[in-house]
Amino acid sequence: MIRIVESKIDREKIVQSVSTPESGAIATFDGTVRNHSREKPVTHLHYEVFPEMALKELEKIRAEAMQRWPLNGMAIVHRVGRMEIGESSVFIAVSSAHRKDAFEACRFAIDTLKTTVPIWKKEHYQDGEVWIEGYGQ
Amino acid sequence: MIRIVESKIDREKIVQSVSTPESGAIATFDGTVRNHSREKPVTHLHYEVFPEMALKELEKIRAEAMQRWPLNGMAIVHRVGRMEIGESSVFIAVSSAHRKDAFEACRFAIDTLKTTVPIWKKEHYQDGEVWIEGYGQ
Amino acid sequence: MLKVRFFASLKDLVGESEMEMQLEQETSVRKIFQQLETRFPEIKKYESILLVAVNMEYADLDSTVTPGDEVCFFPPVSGGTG
Amino acid sequence: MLKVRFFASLKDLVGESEMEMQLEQETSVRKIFQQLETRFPEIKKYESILLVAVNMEYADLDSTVTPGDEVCFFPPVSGGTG
Repeated sequence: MIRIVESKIDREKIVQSVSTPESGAIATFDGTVRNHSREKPVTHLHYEVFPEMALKELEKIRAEAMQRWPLNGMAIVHRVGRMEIGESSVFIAVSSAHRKDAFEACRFAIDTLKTTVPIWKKEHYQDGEVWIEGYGQ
Repeated sequence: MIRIVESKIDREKIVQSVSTPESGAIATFDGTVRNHSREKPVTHLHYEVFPEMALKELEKIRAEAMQRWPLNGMAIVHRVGRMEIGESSVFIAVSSAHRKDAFEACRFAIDTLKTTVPIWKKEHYQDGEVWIEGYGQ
Repeated sequence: MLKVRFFASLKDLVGESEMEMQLEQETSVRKIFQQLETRFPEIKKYESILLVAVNMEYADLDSTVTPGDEVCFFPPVSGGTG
Repeated sequence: MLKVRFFASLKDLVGESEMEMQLEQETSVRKIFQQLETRFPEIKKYESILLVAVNMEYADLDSTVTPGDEVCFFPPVSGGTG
């Protein structure tokens, strides 16, 4: 499952999509909206996406991970639009026979996503808003 | 949340228990029952526990992790009794401001659990059953 | 013709998300960027950090574009959290 | 008196999950184990791998036990999956 969604991320559904009888391990990463950033209180976030290319880049991440590690499944879902504090902006689930592979591939996926997938975050504060632009922030 | 349970593990509830407004990352590990082990088809598993000591050891893992990494929360839930293929035997959720800490602490928790928490797995096959005893298997 | 798209702060700077530019023959992304610079001088500050995609594949200022291509300019990405 | 508990395959081998043993004065876990060996000779094969807990804290064969303690013997743990 590779998706860009505009509504709340359903973690349980994504985990189930990678669960297989051959899997002994499922590692997940959930990126949630923090109430502060660089010492400044954040009220909410807004994510903009270049949708067609973002899906292509997410597919590339999955293809590379499936080739590098013996995985049974990988799902990546990124939400775009407005998000409140505590909500998930991105959720990644990886299943494999053994935990080492699931952990490594999950971390690879989020690290790579943050440098290659065309999605941009705008932080909103009480007194304004700022585009966050940078590598892996 | 540190628990030994006999019924199905509710992943979503455990994730929510570690979610805080200060967290930007939640890493989870889900240990699921595989349909094979050492090339042999497994029909189901049974876990035995030394409950009082298992809870103490789980608490120690959390205390050590909270001290070593800047975490916002860690939950560990282990299920005991009979489990079917695909079901979760253990679920760990870790929240932190930044993903590196959540990933590292989550992996530390499952690696440590497998060597210190007094719980034993018995694999059931079509033609018998075997206690699995060993380090980190 | 060439389709040019902008995202995030670059879209704000240019004031629109896409535009068409005249293009009769093969050229470089850099040449396109320089034409944009004459219309939007502030875009210059992005030169060393911006990301470029030609037909939805990452490219760079030295990449070639031909009529009919789609060129996208955007700042370093910042998806996810954590 | 001393309370002795067994888990997993050690419980199967001994045939019960707990028992009481006479203990009048301080001794070592090893001494307790040796007494068990005379009743359950097969337990010997666990000597090099077994885990020991005294009053729910990990200990070893050289640890001291005193009357009233609880000593647990069990094989290497195997919780979790993956």
